[in-house]
Amino acid sequence: MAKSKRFLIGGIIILAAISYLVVGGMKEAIVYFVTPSELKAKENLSADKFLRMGGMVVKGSLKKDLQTLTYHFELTDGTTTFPVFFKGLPPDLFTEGKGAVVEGRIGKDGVFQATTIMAKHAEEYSPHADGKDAAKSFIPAKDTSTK
Amino acid sequence: MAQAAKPIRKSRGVLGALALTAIAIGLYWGLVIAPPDAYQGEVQRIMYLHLPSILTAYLSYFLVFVGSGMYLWKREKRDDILAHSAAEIGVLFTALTIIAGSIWGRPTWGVWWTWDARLTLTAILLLIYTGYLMLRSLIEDESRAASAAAVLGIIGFLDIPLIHMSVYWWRTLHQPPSILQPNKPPWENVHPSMLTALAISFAGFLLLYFYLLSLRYRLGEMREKIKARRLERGV
Amino acid sequence: MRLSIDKLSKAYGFLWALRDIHLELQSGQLVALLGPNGAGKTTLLKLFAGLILPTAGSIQLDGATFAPGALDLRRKVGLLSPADHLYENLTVSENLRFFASLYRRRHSPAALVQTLESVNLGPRRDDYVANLSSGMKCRLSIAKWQLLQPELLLLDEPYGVLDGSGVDLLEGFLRAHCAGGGVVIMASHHVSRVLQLCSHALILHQGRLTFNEAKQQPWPSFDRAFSEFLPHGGS
Amino acid sequence: MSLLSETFLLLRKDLLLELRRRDSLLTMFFFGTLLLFVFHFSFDLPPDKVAEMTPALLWLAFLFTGTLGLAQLFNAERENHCLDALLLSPLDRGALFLAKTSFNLILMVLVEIVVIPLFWILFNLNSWNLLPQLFLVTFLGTVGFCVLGTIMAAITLKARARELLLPLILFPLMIPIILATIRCMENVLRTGELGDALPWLRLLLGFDVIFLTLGVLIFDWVIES
Repeated sequence: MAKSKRFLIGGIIILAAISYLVVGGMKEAIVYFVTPSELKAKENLSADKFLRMGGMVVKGSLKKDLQTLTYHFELTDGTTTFPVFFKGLPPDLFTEGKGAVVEGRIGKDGVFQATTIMAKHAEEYSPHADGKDAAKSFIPAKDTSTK
Repeated sequence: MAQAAKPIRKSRGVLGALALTAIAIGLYWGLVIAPPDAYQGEVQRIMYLHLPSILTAYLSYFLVFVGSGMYLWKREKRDDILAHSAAEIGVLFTALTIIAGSIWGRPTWGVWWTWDARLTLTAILLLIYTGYLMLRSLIEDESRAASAAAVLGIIGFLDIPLIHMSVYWWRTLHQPPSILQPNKPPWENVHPSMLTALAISFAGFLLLYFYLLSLRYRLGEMREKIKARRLERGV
Repeated sequence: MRLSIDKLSKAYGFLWALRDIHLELQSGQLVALLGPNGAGKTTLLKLFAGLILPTAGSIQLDGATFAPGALDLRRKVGLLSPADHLYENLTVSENLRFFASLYRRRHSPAALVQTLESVNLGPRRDDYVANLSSGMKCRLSIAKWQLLQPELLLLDEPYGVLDGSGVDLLEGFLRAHCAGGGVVIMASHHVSRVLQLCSHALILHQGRLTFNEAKQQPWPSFDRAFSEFLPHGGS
Repeated sequence: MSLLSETFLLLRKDLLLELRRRDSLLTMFFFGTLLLFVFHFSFDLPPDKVAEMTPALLWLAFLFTGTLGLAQLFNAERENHCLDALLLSPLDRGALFLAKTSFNLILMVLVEIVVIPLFWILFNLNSWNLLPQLFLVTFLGTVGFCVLGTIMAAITLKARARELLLPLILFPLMIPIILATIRCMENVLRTGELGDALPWLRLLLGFDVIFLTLGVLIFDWVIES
């Protein structure tokens, strides 16, 4: 087989494979964390499966005990909320009304037992707090597109 | 030859001076003029270092790819020098990105490091191109080292989209890109004053990058010249 | 068959192994390649065989040069390296069959046996190459190149390991090869033997081709050139 | 067509040599088994945890044994400068790549056929019915490993400390294969089918096809200096 012909065929195969991956990959992205709604929707949740859940810390839900360093709060994605328990030191940016990702397992009582809290911030930067909401990145893209 | 080298050296000096100026202005704008972020506070200013350096590193790896491909095709020594130089500086900027990002991540996310997609991808980039540099240094025969490295430079670059895809599916915490988002212009994400600081800083990094690249390229060229001279004297 | 070498140079690191070689060879020539150790004989043979690429200059076989993908050219060139290029853990006949299929030379089992008989390896055809003496390996190599029929045959010091009948065998093969329109280049230190056989002599000295003439009887210019690097003169 | 016939010729030669010496296969097999014991003693896993960690542990074992195989891949060509003999010949370099890739693939699959059931026995797992699907996923991952591994083994052929260098440059590039295979295996073990892991399977296939093709195209430059 001539060299150039081989390169042509090889190039076509590689391009086809890449485009197959790109087209297929966009449809079903698997994400770093699940939202509270997705978590609730799953029926057969095994209690000891390690999970990440992301959402907004519900305003007024945060109860902290600084003596024992325990935190109780709820995460929401706008439709569903999920209770979370955490023991340890959360990051500075972790407050009510802001985004957070928690790692851990769901306890037998249905409360998410977090071992790590990570604060998530949006890709937006501004000196003004108005209209800036970290929650946006937790709501699926099709919801925000209507704004 | 000395006459030809002079204007090149002069323009390289100008490039360096420009880079220094742009970085100084960028620093001033980023640290003094631009307002602190409402949510993150002063910490957010690390962005002016973090973001330009990763963009520069990406550019550098692209140049490694181009240089490698050209070298295999044409077998010109200069393409190999380009790829080698770009890889070294790319590794430098990637390391800088990770360090700066880590310092940013600790106060904001609460962790120095997490196995998030973009962080992982950046770390893998660092590993791939460190491996590239090791490969070069561990092969004695120069032309063999050059073609082996070129093959790695090409495969490494083609693998990056796949690695990107896989680590992306695996997990992500990092916010979506602020500047390179397909459906959203950067000014909707970033406050104009911050964006200006970012732009100046980025320009400064680019200039610095090309300054370093030209220096490193010159070094490679001189190495070749020394070799040629010693060969001339040899037999 | 026509071999044209122009300005051929090869450097290893800071040393020239070969410098500025010009050479033209035609069908039927049996060329002796002489020179002290380290003169560059093996490097030159490897260049002709396309195993290494020149630093500068060109090698053309019937107008074609070695490059990745130039596979038809490889069919025309053979390199006989007395104890090398054979798989130790394949038997004598397996080695032959493997290489014959690699070069797509059709052969009947009978032809294979006959070739082995002709180099006195018939009884050993099912022995592993690892169990052969180096003289027998050399005989097997001769059988291999008899079977593969390259146009340009290169030999790297074949005399050292052969006994008397082996030498006769080799020389018969080489004469027949040249008579059939092939070209032979043989590097050797057994000067008197080679001089009897060859039609042409080359002397390499410190990477340069210092002598290049067709054989005459007597040959004072050769004696002069040869004594330059060997004070005791043509033995 | 000559590509395939030459591949077959070289592969047959490699298999014959392996059959006579059994160097690679035996060392790989013992190393793989040894790793299972090391896992057992270093993790001290309770049975319910084992199922969760199976994909990662198995794949770790294959990665290491595979690297062992790759380090010896060109051993036959190293003695007597036989690589030169091959390069001297009109052999299609793409065929050399395919032959070496499939040779290492055969060795690894043989090791896997032994090690996976052994893992089930040693760690008392009872999901034997899932093994065929696991084999399929593992096979696709192994193909990717061998494809990229052969290229990397060839470019490190003349390097100093090549046994150390090989995993250093290979593993970062292997990330998509490692992640995709582990995710697919996890899914098979949890749900009994691929289901959610279909995009991962696609990634696996895509990776295999891309680098297999690329290998055939560029092996000329990989192996020649």
